[in-house]
Amino acid sequence: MQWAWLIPVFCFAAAPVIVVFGRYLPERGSWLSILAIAGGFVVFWFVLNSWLNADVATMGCFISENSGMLTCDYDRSWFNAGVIGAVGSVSLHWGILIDPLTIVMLGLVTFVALMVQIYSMVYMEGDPRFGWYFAVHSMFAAAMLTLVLADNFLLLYIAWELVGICSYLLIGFWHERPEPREAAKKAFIVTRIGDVGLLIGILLIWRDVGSFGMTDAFEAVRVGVMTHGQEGMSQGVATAAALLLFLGAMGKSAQVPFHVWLPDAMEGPTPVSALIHAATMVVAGVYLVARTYPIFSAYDADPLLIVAIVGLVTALMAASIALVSTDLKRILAYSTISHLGLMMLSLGAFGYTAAIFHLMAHGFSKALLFLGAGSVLHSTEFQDTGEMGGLRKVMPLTALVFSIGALSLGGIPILAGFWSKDEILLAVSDNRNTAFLVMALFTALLSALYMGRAMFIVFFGDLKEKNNHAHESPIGMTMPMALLGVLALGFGLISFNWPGDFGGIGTFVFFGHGEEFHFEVWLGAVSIVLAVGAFIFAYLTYAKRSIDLDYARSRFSWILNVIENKYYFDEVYQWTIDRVVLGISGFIAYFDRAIVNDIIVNGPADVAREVGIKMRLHITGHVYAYVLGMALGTIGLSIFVWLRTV
Amino acid sequence: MNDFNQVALLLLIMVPLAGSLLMMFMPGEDKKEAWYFAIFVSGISLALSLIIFARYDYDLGGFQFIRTYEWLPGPLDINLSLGIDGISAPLVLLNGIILFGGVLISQTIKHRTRDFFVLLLALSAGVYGVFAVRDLFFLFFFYELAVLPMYLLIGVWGSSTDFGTFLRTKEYGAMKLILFLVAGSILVWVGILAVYVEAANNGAATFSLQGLGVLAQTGQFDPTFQTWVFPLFMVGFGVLAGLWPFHTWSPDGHVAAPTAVSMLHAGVLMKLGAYGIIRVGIFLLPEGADNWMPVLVSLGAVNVIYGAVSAMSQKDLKYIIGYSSVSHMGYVIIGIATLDNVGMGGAVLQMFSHGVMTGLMFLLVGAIYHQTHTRDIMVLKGLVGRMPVNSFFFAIAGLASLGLPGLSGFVAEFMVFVGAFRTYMPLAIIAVIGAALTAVYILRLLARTFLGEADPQWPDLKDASPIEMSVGAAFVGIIIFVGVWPEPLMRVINVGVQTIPGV
Amino acid sequence: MVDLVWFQLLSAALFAIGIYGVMARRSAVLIVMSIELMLNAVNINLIAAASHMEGIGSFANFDGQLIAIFIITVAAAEVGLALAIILRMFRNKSTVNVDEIDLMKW
Amino acid sequence: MNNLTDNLELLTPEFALAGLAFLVFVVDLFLPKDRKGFLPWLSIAGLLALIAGSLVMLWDEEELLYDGLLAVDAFALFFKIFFMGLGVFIILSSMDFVKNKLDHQGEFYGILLFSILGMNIMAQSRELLTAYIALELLSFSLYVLAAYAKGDARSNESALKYIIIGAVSSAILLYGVSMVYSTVGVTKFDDIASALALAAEVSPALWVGVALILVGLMFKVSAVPFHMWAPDVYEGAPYPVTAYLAIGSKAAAFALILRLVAEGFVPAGDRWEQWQLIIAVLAGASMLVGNFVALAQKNLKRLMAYSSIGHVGFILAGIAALSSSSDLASNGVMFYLVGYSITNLVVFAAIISFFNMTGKEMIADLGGLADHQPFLAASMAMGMFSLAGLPIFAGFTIKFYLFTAVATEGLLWLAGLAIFSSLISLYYYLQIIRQMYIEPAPAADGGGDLLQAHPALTQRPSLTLLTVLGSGMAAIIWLGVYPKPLIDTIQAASRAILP
Repeated sequence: MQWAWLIPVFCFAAAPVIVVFGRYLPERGSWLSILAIAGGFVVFWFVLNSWLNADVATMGCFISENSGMLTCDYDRSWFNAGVIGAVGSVSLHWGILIDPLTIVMLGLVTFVALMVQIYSMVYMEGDPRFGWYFAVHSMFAAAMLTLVLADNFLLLYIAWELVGICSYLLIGFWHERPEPREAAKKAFIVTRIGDVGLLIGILLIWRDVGSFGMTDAFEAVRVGVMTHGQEGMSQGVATAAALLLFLGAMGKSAQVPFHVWLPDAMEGPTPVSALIHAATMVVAGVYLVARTYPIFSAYDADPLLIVAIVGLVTALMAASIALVSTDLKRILAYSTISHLGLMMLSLGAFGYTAAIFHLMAHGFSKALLFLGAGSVLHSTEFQDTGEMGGLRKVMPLTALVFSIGALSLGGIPILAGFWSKDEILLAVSDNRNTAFLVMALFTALLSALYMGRAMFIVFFGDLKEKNNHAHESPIGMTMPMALLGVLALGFGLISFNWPGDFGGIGTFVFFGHGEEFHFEVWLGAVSIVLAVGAFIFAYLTYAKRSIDLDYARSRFSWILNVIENKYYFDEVYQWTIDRVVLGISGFIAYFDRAIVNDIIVNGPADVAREVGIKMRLHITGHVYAYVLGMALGTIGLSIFVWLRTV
Repeated sequence: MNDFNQVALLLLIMVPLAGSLLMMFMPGEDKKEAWYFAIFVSGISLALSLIIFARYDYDLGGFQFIRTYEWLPGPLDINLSLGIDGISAPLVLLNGIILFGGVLISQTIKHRTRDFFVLLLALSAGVYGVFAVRDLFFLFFFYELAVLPMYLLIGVWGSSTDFGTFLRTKEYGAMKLILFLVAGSILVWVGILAVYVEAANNGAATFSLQGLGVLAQTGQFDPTFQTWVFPLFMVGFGVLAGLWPFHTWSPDGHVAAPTAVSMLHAGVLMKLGAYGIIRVGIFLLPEGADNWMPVLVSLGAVNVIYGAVSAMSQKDLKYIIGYSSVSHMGYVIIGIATLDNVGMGGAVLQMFSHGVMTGLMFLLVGAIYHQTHTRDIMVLKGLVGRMPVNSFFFAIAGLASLGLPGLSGFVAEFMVFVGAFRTYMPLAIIAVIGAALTAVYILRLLARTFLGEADPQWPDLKDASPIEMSVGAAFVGIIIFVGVWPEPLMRVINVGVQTIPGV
Repeated sequence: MVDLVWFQLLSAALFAIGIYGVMARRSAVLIVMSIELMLNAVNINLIAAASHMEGIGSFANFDGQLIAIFIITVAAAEVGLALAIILRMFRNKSTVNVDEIDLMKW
Repeated sequence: MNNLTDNLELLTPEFALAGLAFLVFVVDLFLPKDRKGFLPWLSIAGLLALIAGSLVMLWDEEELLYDGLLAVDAFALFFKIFFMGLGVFIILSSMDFVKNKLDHQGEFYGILLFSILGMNIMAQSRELLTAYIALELLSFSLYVLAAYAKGDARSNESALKYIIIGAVSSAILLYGVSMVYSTVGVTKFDDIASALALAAEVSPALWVGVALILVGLMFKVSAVPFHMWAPDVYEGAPYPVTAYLAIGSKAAAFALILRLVAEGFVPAGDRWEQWQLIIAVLAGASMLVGNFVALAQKNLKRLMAYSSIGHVGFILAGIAALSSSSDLASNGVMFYLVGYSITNLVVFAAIISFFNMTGKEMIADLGGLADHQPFLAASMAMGMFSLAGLPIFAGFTIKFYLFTAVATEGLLWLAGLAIFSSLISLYYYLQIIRQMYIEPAPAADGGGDLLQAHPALTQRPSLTLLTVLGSGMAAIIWLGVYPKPLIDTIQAASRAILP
């Protein structure tokens, strides 16, 4: 298990090799990156296996006081700030921490990344920067894996930032067009704003605990709670820290009001969207909250309420936008945001397991959807759903897997999404009041709706002739989709408790104490009804076109307007940037030149020269004037002497 | 080998100095030989600095390579006493690196080549001197020596730029720079005299930093005196460190200066100021320093924000980098002002990393400007297509300066934050926010200049020349190395920082 | 014997007149004469002082007279030199009016 | 009074110098026009011989001649050597100029030698009248030299102004002498000191007398407010004479002031401590006025005049810091005098050779000098940097030493003022450097190319000037880097005058 660090290291190693030698390697060295991630995937199984066989006796392992999960921590010193042992010196570490949460994420990341990279081999074929693409890809994978392995906040932050920059590079991959450029910049800066919060939070915790180690921080919190803040971390600090951390999480996980970057991020290559902006990076925020759950849930868990509210608002808003958006990838993007919101909601509702479960289910399904969308774009070169329709005739497999993904996220039973969403609803109904539950259900309804809409518009109805040339994608693309499809289908089954010692995911990833799987019948029934109903409605509307929405559209045009303009977030931000930020900086720049430089700096210089020019006039060139000067000087001097002596 | 330790520092100072004096008598104004010779000399001094840094024993700590040459004993008690500690060792190394790089890429200097290198070497000798001496007189001596060549270096080999609304001639830049720096140094000078007089009144008239340090340690300097004199050092050295509001010389100087000079200017020269604040201000006037630190740290925070914000709306590459240096020196200042061993260590590390980083940036800008003859980011675009390596290096440097983990900038800034959080939390938060602002203008710069369609305006734009490439690669290597494994630097810096009074 | 103070007043007056002349006169020659006046004021002062001073032991104090003699000679030389220069001035500019002698100023 | 004629041999150098001067006159009479070039070499040889001779003869002699009118001590020796050495270099740098631009070469050198004699005596006189005579010997020679370009109205004007103001000032000086004499009856410095020490019962006439003496001396060093003559005289006088004025006469006057203050005032104890402030104020005024006005100058010589006023301020600060407790200040003053004179020598040598080539004297004319006269430009630049007080040049070390001395004497504010005004000075020194190195060469007067108009610009400066420049630069760097030997000798010198 202590060899888990190999997983990221493979990819870290692959990236520079590709950058430097890529152009000399066959396939631009892309296979290197695939090899690396595949190696990571293999190692993941060893890690899982050895964790299953591990117990408290195993080196570095212990039962976490907070989560109650078997946790293994392997620490390495990085460097020391200040002489070792001296007062106030800080030693910085990078070590790995392995518990079910980590393992789950490892599995998700390695698997999806592997799939996506194989997919990309075909998808990105012939791109001038083919090698660079894969280099950044494995860089990203490495960073993401480090992020989930990190056992201290510093390393986590490092990985966090690296993930961000890789996402920047990949979104802006086609930088020749202006949109990707802008999108990339937007993504990085918006998330960066959250990161400021994260960093401050980390430093705050460090200041209180004196260490960046997560286990130390959690321990401090635990002690604080037990001693009612006498020692350890006080409630104030814990709450502040939690909120600051959450700020970072909001940035990465595109929660309102930081969600604006994710839709634009769709300017990147589709596989990138699949990997980074659906399955892995965007869930880093959720992971962070889950990872630092002890801090969030400490004392009376006020932060979790905020998490829940933010999550709910995000989920609703995004779902509503997804419903009206016409760009296929953007629909998926908003659905991603919406589901991230759901995960946050679930975390906020003490649905730890549910959140992680949904994270996985969504990860597989959404990756699948994006890859499907990718293969659609690949063959039709269209992105606007208006241009599509009836594609199932030309690309059946894509249609199939896409539908699987859509249904899964829509919450149709048996599929992964259903179970995880059900868990979430359960948590909400248990721990939050009815309003939450109702809105959650409404979100579920919406997500079923827009999923159905996308699916039916694109693949059903009759084929447009401009898409006649469209064709099924090659095996290199379909194979990964198929594999993901299988997972999207069957993954939900791990939620049950099977015969044998595996009591369902609830006993694997949990916070506090493991729970067997259980199923609230009425809730399940409601959600099934909603989902199925929504899909039927969508079918009738968009495939059969038997229901006409024009009346509703005209009736609620103003709402529609607001939604279609994405609640004017971008406009507001744009205005702020143009008017406020650039205004200020422009003023400062002007101030620096006009005031500081031209007046405060040049002023004295000019004054001095003026003084010189004026002062020299006292030398008139007339000898008697000089004598006069001397005489006066003499008198003055005599008086001065006089004064000094008597 | 021990006798090497005896003369190491003297050699360190004398090699470039002698080199520049020798070159004065070199026949021929614009010969290429001058360049070769300069490479040779700076190469030797780089080797020397490497050896010295490597042979600095961080387990022992304290001052090493100590040697004192009697110069003017008697009432003044001025002696050329040499020695470096953990603070100056990395900076010596830095100077060696930047100088060598700067000389290497200066083959573009065709006009009065010889004089250029004469001055450049003299300047670097001054810098070495400041880092290596332990005597107030000689510290000031070399300090001025490092400043004086800048005037001609910028004035003769610099470039004037018309920014539409205003014009920045090289004469203006050079004159402004030198007047500013000398204005700063007169404050320092007065401060030095004041310290000497105070010491004399305490019956121990000396200019030796060691002796004065002992006086300071034993509390011979009366606190009110310290409180009055410290600002002289703080502002005087601060001017060279780009302390707000005495920073404007720096961007203008950059805009006017030729590449190598910009590299040395931002890479090393600005560090002299910060170093002076530590070595003279804090070592000799601990109590005074203590009283003034809140002011200094606030100014540092202003530096960070002000520099970043004004960099945002600049259009000239060198202006952007210049203001970003102002902003980054803010971190150094904050780190110093924390008087906290982590923060202080961060400050020193930041000096090093920022030196390399900015040096790299100016190198690349020079390579671009040399071909396109413009630095306007509104005009330049899509360079990555034509000069991928150059752009890649620039991206690395930029990312380092916006504090991307894994690159040297992050480690340093992070340590500064840690130190500041312990001491001045609110300002630390401001500084962290400043780090986010950096991202804005760096990304803006990268996006505008390097990304996008390759511009047909310069059809035959070549990538960085092999020399520039290798120097750049070396710098990038250093940036990454320090970012990933700072230990080798840190253990030296740590022992140095440990000895600072009040830490 | 007349009190020393009167001599001193006389010399002071002469000196003042002399310096006034230097300032008020415009002809270089007259200026030189005024300077002579000043020097003579000095001489009066010295001689008077010497004559009023009791010397060391049996000797009277002759320093004053000595100095005066020196001054007279030096003054003579000075005048000669000055007049020579004024002469050259006149040759070149055909004027000795110090008002017009201001080629160089500021 | 029996010791009047004792050990007269100690004055041999002075007699010999006078003899040398006459010899030059006489030889001049017999030399045909085209052979006059021999004279300067004769005088140089003589001076060198004298330097060697006096070094051999007077090495650590401590004697008072003529009942203490003249001192033969380390201080005097130091300055004698210094002055005669300066004389050598002045002659070297003036040869070409004199040959091409002046007639009556013989007298020129003869008079120069006489002035040096005057300077020597000033350095060793311990009594007011003697000092005055020496002063006049020097001044008269300078009057003549200033007027030496007979045909040139500017030269005449400068000489006229110089002699009138000089005469007035010496009248004032004498009046002061007479008042001092009439109150205390003595004119020897040490007697004055003892008189001042118990000054309580002495009439105010004494103070006025002292004040007037100060005025006379301040005029000689052209300290504000007695500085107005300097710019005009400097500008009008022939180049070598200007150089000589700026370097030699100032140094001599300071030698006299140094001895007067050290032997006449400092022993008076608290009396002197009261007067320090007066000198300090004069010093401050000189620094500011000199440097500020220099900012607005266009003519090289005039600029140097103002800059020298500024430097006089610095030296005066050192004088003000003289004290019986430490010899730091007097060391500082002498050190500064040496360093400043050498630097000035280099600068003027450069200006002279530039003038020999082009006959121009405006700062703007220096444009592009670095291109066609690199060595000249380099030496000029070095001189400027040194004057501005930047390191590895003499200027830095001497300033640092002097200001430290001033600061330790409790005049930190004055030191600060000095440092500040040397910042101001930096600006105009840099302007000159900028002209030479950055600005392009201006067009010749009639338009057209400068180099065709002045072919001399393409040849290198004459050998004599090159020697002056080269040795001067070497000396500047030497003083800037390792002044210890010089300072040791200076220490001995100042021990001779300080109680």
